[in-house]
Amino acid sequence: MRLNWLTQFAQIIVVLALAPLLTGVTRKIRSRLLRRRGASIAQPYCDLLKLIRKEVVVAENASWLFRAAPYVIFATTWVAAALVPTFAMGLPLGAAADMIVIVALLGTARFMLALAGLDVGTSFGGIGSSREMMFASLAEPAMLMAVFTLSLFAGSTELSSISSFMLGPHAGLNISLALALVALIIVAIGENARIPVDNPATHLELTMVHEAMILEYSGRHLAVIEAAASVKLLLYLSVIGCVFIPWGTAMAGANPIAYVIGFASYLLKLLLLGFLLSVFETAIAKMRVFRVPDFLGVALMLGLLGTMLLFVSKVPR
Amino acid sequence: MTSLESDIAHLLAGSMVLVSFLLLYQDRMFALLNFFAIHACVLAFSVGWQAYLQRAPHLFITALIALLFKGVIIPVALHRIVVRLGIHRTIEAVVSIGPTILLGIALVGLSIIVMLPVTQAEGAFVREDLAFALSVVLLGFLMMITRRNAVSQVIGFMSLENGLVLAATGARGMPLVVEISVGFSILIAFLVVGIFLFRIRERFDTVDLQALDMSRGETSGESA
Amino acid sequence: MEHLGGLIHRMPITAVCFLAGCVAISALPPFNGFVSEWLTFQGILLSPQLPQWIPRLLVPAVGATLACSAALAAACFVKAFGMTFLGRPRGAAASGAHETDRWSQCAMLLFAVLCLAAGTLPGFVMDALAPVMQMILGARLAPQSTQPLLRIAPIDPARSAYNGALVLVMILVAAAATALIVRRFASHALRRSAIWDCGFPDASPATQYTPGSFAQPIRRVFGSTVFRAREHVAMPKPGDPGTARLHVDLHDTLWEALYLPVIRFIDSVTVRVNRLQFLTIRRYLTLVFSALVLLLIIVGVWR
Amino acid sequence: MILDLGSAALRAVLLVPSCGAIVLAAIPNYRLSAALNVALCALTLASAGILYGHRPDPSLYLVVDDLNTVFLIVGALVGFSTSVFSAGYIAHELKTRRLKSRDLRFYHAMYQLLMFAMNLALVANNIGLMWVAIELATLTTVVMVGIYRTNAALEAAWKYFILGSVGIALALFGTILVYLAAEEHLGQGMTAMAWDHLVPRSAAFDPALLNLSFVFLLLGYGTKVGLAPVHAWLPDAHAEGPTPISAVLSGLLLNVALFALLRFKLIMAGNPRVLSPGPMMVTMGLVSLVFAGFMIYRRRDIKRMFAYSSIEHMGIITLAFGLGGPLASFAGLLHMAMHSLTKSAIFFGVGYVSQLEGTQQIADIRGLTQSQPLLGWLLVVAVAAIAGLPPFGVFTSEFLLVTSTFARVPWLAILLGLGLIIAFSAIALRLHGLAFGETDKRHRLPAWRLAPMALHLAIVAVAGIYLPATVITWFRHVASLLG
Repeated sequence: MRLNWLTQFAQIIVVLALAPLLTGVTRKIRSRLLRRRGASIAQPYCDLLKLIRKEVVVAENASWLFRAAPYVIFATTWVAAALVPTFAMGLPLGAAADMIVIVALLGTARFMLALAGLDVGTSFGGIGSSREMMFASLAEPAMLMAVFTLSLFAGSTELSSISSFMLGPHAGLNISLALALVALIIVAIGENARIPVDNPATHLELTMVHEAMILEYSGRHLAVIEAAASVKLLLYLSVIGCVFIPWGTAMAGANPIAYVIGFASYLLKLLLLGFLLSVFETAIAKMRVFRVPDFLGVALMLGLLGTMLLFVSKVPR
Repeated sequence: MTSLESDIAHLLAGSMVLVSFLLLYQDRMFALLNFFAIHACVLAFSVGWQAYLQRAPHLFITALIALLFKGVIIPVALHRIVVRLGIHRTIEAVVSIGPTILLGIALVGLSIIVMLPVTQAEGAFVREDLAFALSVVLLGFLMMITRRNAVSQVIGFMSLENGLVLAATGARGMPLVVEISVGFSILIAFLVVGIFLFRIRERFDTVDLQALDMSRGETSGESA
Repeated sequence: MEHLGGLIHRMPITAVCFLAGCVAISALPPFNGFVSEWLTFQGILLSPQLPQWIPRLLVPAVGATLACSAALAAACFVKAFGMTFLGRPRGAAASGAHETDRWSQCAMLLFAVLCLAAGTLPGFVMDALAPVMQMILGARLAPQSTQPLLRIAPIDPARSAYNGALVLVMILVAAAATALIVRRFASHALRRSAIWDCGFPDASPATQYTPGSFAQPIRRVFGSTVFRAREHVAMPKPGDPGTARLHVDLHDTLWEALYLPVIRFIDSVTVRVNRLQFLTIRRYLTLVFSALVLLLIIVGVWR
Repeated sequence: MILDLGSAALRAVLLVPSCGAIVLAAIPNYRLSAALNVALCALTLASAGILYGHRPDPSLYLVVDDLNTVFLIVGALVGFSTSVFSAGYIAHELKTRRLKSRDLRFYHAMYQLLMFAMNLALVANNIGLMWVAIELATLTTVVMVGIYRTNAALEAAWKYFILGSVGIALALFGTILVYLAAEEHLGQGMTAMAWDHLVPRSAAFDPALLNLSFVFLLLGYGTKVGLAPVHAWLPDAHAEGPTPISAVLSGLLLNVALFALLRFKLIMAGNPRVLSPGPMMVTMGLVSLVFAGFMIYRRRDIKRMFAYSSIEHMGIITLAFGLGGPLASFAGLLHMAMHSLTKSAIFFGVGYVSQLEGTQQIADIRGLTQSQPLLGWLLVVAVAAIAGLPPFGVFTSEFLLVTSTFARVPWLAILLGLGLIIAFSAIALRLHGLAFGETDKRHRLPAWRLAPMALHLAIVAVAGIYLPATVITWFRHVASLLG
């Protein structure tokens, strides 16, 4: 029992610690693929430190919400990430909240971020927020549909039990799972402001969505928000990892070796997924804003289709 | 009563229907007035005959009213009105004479059909008499709606009312017949006076010189 | 909304309560709206066990619709709060606004607190509502308020559970921790300055996003089919100083499908019937006559 | 003793108005005559009230039974409050030179004559006598409708006169037929025309004659009731005549004609072999209801609009009685009473409105609740009541009717409901424009002049919420008589 709490706590720290690293890795791989040298893997950490040290510039008419939002965003994202079993199962907090809660927590973060974008009252913030909410209005249902598929398949909405079910004998190749996977990936790309939906590296004003919202932020606020963003990316990748590549994850109350193996396998999963993500990003070009709904709509349709198939085909436990 | 007596009553009633047809047939104003006078006289005779048959002296009053008021006064008054107001001497018909007559015959047939199931207990007399009365009523009504001319409409109404009196007197021992006939005479007086007062030249619904179709409270039908 | 904005500075308490309401109604944790949505989803996830086929096919669609509506609600209330309370005042009324009286504030606060309470301690609410279920359905959930650590698990803890209180605590702790760490290590320097104006100084509040422009993307994605929304932009010719105009027309599909036909029908009937008000007396008499003849025929035919 | 009181009251009901008419014809001063008019109506009302308690024995000519006491009391009440209303109304007409004092003399005399005629028609035990009375009532109303001598008024009166006399003629033929049917069983003379002899013996009468007679009576008296398609005189007569007359027409005359129909329906109902009158009445009622409902939509003249609403409600009542059965007849009876009260109240309000605004065009009348709050709101209440909204009596009766119809003839109930909805929405549509909206006009109206309206509405509201047990038993008994 105490072990479980220990792993839970370790995990909370781990997600926080690994998030910037993941961002760095993906950037590195991308630049490599683009025949660039690219910044070092540790660059995101340095950026965060730099930002933290910098002075904060706040617009005159910014309200308390503008200054509180980063912390709320970060906290909710972090909590959501902490609920995802990364290298070990059987997290005590996992019992407190299931996948639906994770989706909803990310929703809260998005809500606050959009508000923060509107707070100062520039047209950039407006553009960012309105487009973000438009994306969300398709991405969130798509995510939920994928969650439905998984939980109908596994007979539970909790990630750890889903993951352990995937390891178990009943799991097998299933078209619904494939659909859910594709849906999840599309949503992950959309939600993390990656190409082709958005470009995390751009400041080209009319194409940016996420960057437009946080345009007014600077200093420690910006640092917190950036951290939240990378935690979010980590979260999505680890969700995909723990559901679709469940192997190696340490069972609850296993011996320390298992934990080490679990951690190693987790790192491998992240690396793999990050690599695939970067390949995908480099392989594709950014879309026009109003083609994104089609892109996300596909995700929604796939998720719905998966759920339908499960509803019709087998009656889950 | 003997068959002869009933036959006479029958004859008179039937002749009223005949005269109603003649009224329908007219297309000249004054001829119409004269024929209406005849209609009234026939009614008067029939009522008088009934009075004699039923030993009901009060019916003689009705007969008298019919004779004097409807047989003489009204036609004369209408005659003068026509002259005074310069009403067209020809009667413009909505449905031309021929079809009107056919309609009239159909109506007579209808009234006979509806009277058929009446039980015979009354004796053949009343049933036929009623059928004739009903036909006279319907023919009068027909005249009211197929003639545009105000005077001819009034005459139609009066012949309709003659039919009523015929029926009322035919019903033996019916009380209040006199009062009713008096009441109707008042009605008709109203009508004639009204025609005169309102200077109704051609139609019921063109009171005074200008047509009042425009002022029926609403100006014609479109959206409120 | 076109004339509001920036109220958060002048009506702080109202703003807080309104924000709480917005978060709650957008079904976001840790407020009450999310609990009910979560329970609904649990119900939907149970529905494959339904014996009938039709609902089995319908239910996932319903779930998708519910998810969509929740997300759209979030968008809607970002707009509602953002346009009203955030940004800069768009009109004199907004810039001259002031906080309401204590009583109204108390009322708002009370409900905001209730929203949070119902969201964090849902078990008690569910148990309070259970008798109604008993009355309507003749069945009820297992008592929730007795669950360990205030969590709710309507079907089975292994299957799904939600613990509002814990989530709230975790968020608070995380936020506090972050704040502390940042305070501890970060520089405290803070400077107020003008908005980053992209090279066009003192842009007027009119350059802010308006509610209409905020809604535009969603309108383009969803509204174009549901409300047959069409946008017409009238641009003046180059060199013409006239104003450009954007005109949006929306159609209420339901109204046009259900009610307009009835209205049209009644209109046409009334126009036709209304002619009867303007007949001549002779025609009215004809009506009477034909009614009489008709009834006589009925009587004659009837045996 | 009781008998004496009753017969005295019966005489009073007839003598007070008739003598009053003569006296009023002689009085030149209109204030005095108006006051006297009110007093006479009050007296009539009082004696009508006595008649409820004490019934004189029926003579060959007059009879007082449960059925006609209902109509008598309602009529007397409406007549009384209308006289109060007209006292205030005509003064204004005199001021605006629409009427001269000579007209008023005539007007008051005619008013009492009308009261006399209607009371006579109600208490008459003799179908011939009743016929004469209704003819008299028609003639008096004809001359009163034409009293303004405007083209429109004259034309309305003329139309009323022509259609009315045709109706009278048809009714008379029907009456003669009934006499013929009765005569062979009851012997010649008065007895063959007396209700209390006719009704119990009707089983033996010749069905063919009865059928025929009912056709004529339905169309003849139906003209007076204002049933479509023989309604044509009604809207114009209501719209062009002085408003008190519109109130009396809607509140009384229509009821009296309906009463006549009911009497004959009783005879028909007594005879098993006749073509039952129900279907005919139901059909005409339904036609009137739907037709009037549609007509209301396009009305521009406010009085004409409410005239059509009268047609609609008469249709409802006829349908109820045609449907028969204790519940439906009860509903019809209640609806009759409620409609008279509400509709006359509405006409009071409309009369004031048209005087204050100087127009009857709906389009020109706006925001009454602002320009004259008390009157405006009273009118709103009245219209809500007539539209059949709870908690007013009209709703109660309509509800009863619809439920009983559903229980017996569901498809008919659907048609009925549709008709009710059509008419309701038509009225509601107009009401909003009349009552609400911005206006800068301000009018003063002494409160006492609104008293009659308030009185009627109060009764209707109370009846909607609570019907006294005595009234219920009374109406139920009448309904059972109507079968």
